Amino acid sequence: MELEKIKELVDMMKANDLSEIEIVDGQTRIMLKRGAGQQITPQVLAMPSVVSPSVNGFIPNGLASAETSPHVTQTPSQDSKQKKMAEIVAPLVGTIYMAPSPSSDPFVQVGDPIDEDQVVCIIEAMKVMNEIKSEVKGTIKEILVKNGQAVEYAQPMFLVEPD
Amino acid sequence: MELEKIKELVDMMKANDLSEIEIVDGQTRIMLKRGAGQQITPQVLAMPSVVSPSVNGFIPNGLASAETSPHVTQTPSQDSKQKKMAEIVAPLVGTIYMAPSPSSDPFVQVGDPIDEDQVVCIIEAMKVMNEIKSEVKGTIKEILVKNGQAVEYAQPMFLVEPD
Amino acid sequence: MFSKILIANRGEIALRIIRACRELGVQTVVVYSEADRNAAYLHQADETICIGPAEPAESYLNIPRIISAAEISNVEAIHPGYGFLAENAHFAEVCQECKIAFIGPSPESMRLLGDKVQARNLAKHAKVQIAPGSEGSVENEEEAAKLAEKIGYPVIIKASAGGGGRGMRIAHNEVNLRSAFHNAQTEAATAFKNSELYLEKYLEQARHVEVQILADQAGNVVHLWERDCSLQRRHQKVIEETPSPALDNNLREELCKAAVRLVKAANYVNAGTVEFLLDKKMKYYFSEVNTRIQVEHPITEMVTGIDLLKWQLRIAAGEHLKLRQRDIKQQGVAIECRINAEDPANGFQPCPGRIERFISPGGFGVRLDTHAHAGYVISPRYDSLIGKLIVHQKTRPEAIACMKRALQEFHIEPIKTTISLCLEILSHPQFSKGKIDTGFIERTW
Amino acid sequence: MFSKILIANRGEIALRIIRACRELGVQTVVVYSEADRNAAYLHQADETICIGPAEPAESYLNIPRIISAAEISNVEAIHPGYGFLAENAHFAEVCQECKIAFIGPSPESMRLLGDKVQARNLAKHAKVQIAPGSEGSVENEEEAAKLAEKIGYPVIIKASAGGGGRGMRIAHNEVNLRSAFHNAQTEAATAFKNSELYLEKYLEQARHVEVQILADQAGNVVHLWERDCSLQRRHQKVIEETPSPALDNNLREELCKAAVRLVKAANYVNAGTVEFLLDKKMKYYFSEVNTRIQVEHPITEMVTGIDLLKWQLRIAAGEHLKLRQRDIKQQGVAIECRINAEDPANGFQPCPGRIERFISPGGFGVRLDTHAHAGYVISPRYDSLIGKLIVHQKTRPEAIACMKRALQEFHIEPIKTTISLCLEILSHPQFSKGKIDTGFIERTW
Repeated sequence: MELEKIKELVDMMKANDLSEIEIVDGQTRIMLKRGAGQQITPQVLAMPSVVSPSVNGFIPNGLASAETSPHVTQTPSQDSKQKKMAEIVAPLVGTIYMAPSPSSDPFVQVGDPIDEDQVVCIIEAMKVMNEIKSEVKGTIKEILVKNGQAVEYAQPMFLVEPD
Repeated sequence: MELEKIKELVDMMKANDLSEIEIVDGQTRIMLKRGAGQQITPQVLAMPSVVSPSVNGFIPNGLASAETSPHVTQTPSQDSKQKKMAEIVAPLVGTIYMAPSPSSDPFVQVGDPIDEDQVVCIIEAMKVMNEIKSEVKGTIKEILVKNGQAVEYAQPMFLVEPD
Repeated sequence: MFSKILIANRGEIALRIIRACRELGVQTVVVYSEADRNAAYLHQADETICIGPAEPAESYLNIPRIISAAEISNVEAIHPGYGFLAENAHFAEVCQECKIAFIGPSPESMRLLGDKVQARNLAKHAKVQIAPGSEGSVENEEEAAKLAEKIGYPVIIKASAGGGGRGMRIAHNEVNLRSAFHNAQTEAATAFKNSELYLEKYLEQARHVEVQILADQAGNVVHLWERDCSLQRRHQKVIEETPSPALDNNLREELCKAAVRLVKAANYVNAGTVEFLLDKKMKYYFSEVNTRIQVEHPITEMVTGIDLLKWQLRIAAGEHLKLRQRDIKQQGVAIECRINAEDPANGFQPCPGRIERFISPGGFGVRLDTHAHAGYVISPRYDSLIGKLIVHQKTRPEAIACMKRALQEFHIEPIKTTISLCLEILSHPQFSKGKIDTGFIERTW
Repeated sequence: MFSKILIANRGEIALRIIRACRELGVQTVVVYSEADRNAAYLHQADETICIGPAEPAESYLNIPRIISAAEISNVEAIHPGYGFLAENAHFAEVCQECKIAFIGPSPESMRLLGDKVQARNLAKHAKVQIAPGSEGSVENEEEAAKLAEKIGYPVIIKASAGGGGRGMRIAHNEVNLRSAFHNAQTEAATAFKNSELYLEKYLEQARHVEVQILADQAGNVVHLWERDCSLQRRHQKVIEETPSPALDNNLREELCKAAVRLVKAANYVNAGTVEFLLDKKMKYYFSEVNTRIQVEHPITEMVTGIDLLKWQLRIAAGEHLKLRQRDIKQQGVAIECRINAEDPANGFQPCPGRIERFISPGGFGVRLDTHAHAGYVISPRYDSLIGKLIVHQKTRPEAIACMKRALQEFHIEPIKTTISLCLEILSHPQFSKGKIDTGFIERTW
């Protein structure tokens, strides 16, 4: 799906007073809405994906669809227009620690390559230290949390560019 | 998915006042909507009319637009697919009488030709008998009220096929 | 009791009357203009009759159309609500002639109390204090200037037939007075077709305190204590509460008894309100009588447990008051906030339009009187009141806390409302202390 | 008073607790599952924490996640609401260990009263009548059959650890009893991991009457009179009212005093409810104690004017009861209808989905406790209660009339609700007469 095509579609909508377009073609789905007070929402530009994608943090109105503990999730982040990003999200509520001890180096830093099953942080819940492992192989692109901060369930912690 | 095809569909929609198209063909699905998200509202299939037409009885959600006493109104009645009909509506609340006195013949009957300014019924309000005149010239096609019945403001009373 | 009545009003008060009727087993016929055709409250009526287009003059203010609707629907009585025809003595008279009971006072007492000069004289007679001012009407500028000199500035000029702030002018000196007199006269002539004016001492930083009355056809009169309506913006009430934080029990008793004396002197029947102004020295002066149910009646209902609308119907149907004065107690504190579709950030411009999101407050101590809901379209044709939020709690601090949380829960989108203003007022230290007057809002916001 | 608490619940009761906290100036942290992420009531909290996916076991029933949320948000106390962990003594214990106040009774009295056999013995001790039945648990079919013969059929078999109708069987003869015993045992073992059963005389056409209690940490106990919850469908309450139309004043006093004796014997603290069954001859028998706030608590609040949620918080914070028994009066009559998203015409199937149109009732005497609104999506994951409609009027006929008109005003579309069923019940002559029992709905609809 080239952006050019979408632009043309949008122009067509405007010129012809269309309020909605949806095109599904195999793996590709384009949905455009216009007017009636609603903004144009080019919501899902989803690509085929290895990991079961969920929409945490981007849940539209209505019910959350993710019902299983989502650990890694694809995200259409603004910072990643080119390459698709994966998120590592908190699997439980608690306090996050970025290093095994106050004096140690952090588990991971931006730019680090990570493997599946590599520990990326610790979440303390009820005095128990839970090691959180990545479920994706790739490179840490962004760290979204700070050492000692509280995190809630499914809160994004790391952006990873998958290999 | 050729844009050309979509363009053609859109033109077709515009030309024929379609509000929605959905095409499913194997893996491909195209859905197009037009016009402010609302349903098809063939509200006004109005013909040129001598009297200011209003939309009584067919007011969509929201505010009534008719603010002046509407006497005759164009109507897309089901009974008149071929020819457009005009309605004579009640200009005031009261009791309707179809004849000048209980023993007289009714002012008009179905099939009668009527002239502008011809009395079609009487509406009694606060003991005053108000003669109601047609504002349209044509033929009485249907009488929608019964002698002695109460009518409210803007209630359709007669369907007239205008000349 | 009546078996069927007509409601000659719209919006929240029409719904309020429907509610009372349903609970009493009285059938309702509700008239409406084309602008209200799709309003949900109409579904609560047993019958509805469209009486005209949106303009009030051709619908809610049109006596022949309303009477005609009453005749074809064969009702025994008409409830006028507030506003529109509620204080129109001629309408009450027409009802009488048509043998339809008017749910309100007689045309005679409406006329008597509607004329402010006559009402002042009546009050004097009933030994109710009135503000120093003209005996009757004031003929000309000269007379006005002489009188003003005598009673002292500032003075207020009012139209005898007045109401709603029209034909009203405040003057702080003689130059002021002369031009004000002329303007008020012109305005009164235009608005009320009656240019008669009178003059009173103007009370600065006064409180507006009013007493609710019920009077039956047998001459029994009770009061239901007072309401404090000092929070006003341009003579429009914004927040009301009861009991008044300004009164002690002696003054409260005295005020309420004065109100009873006055309505007895007017041979008044049905629900009514006697308004007083209270000056900085806690001296009270009769202001006027409202010969109808008031917008803010719910706060009285909350603290007394008495349904005023039901009593209006019962009294009009000839029932005697079964309420004894000593059994009518003020229990706890009630506050009402008027929710208007107006933008406080933009000069209180009306904000008509469709309500997309409507999340209403609820829970313990909260009452909401509204005809609005998600999907309701606010007409630009009528007043901007879209709801009244009322709370009832044991103490004033609890009532304020409850109102604040209720206002915070109340979401109406996308139209602007006075919810934000009400929240600011409730959070103001002067309000917590109960130290407010009719000029407070305009001085502060 | 606490400065910040966590609310470990969802929906209308979470909102009810938020309301009480806001009015008391207590900050709230509300935990939620992903299914509730977009619920509007969360906007009323000072903080919200997502604790897990929709399944209760991974969110609202997950003790470690809730405690962890309490720790990171640094709250002083947890309110469990009703359902979920509200009667879980282990949860109360974990709170205690973590130095977080549990807003409810101690784990010990929860355990004691949660075990139905122990509770029966306690009641006997406190001289509160219990239905004839087994002394302790019943070991096997033989013992059950012998006992049933002695006390007479019908009998009811219940799980000691039971609740919500599970592990419960009624037997009308010995053949019945033997199979019922076996089934109940299996069910109890599965549901409660405890197969202990006991046996009682089954009361036919009984009424369910319960007494509201408040007890502080200093041992002061007051009752707030009774609630009649006889209108049930499959052990689920549908309509509740207070006062009970079945009781005279002597019996009412006796019942309430018995309830106070019982909770005193259990060293009970905070709000609780003692449930009784009342047989056709107006003899009452202790049934069980609910160690939490009840769904139907608002009707008690309406007639007493006492905010139960606020008292739960005050008691947990160590305040003493300032309420004197003689000052707690039942004023008027209150009725509650539970509005469930269920289709009465279709076997009461749950009707989850998006609410498109939501027009709520209001006005004098009406209280609505709901977290729903137009645009709210009812999750299929949780119970179907979407609101509680409560009315308060001077007399029972007035309360019934008020509830009917309020139900008629209540429009929820397109999902189906129990509004229609409630209207039918309220219009039934047996209900007007107050002559109903726990089997009435199932016999009639």
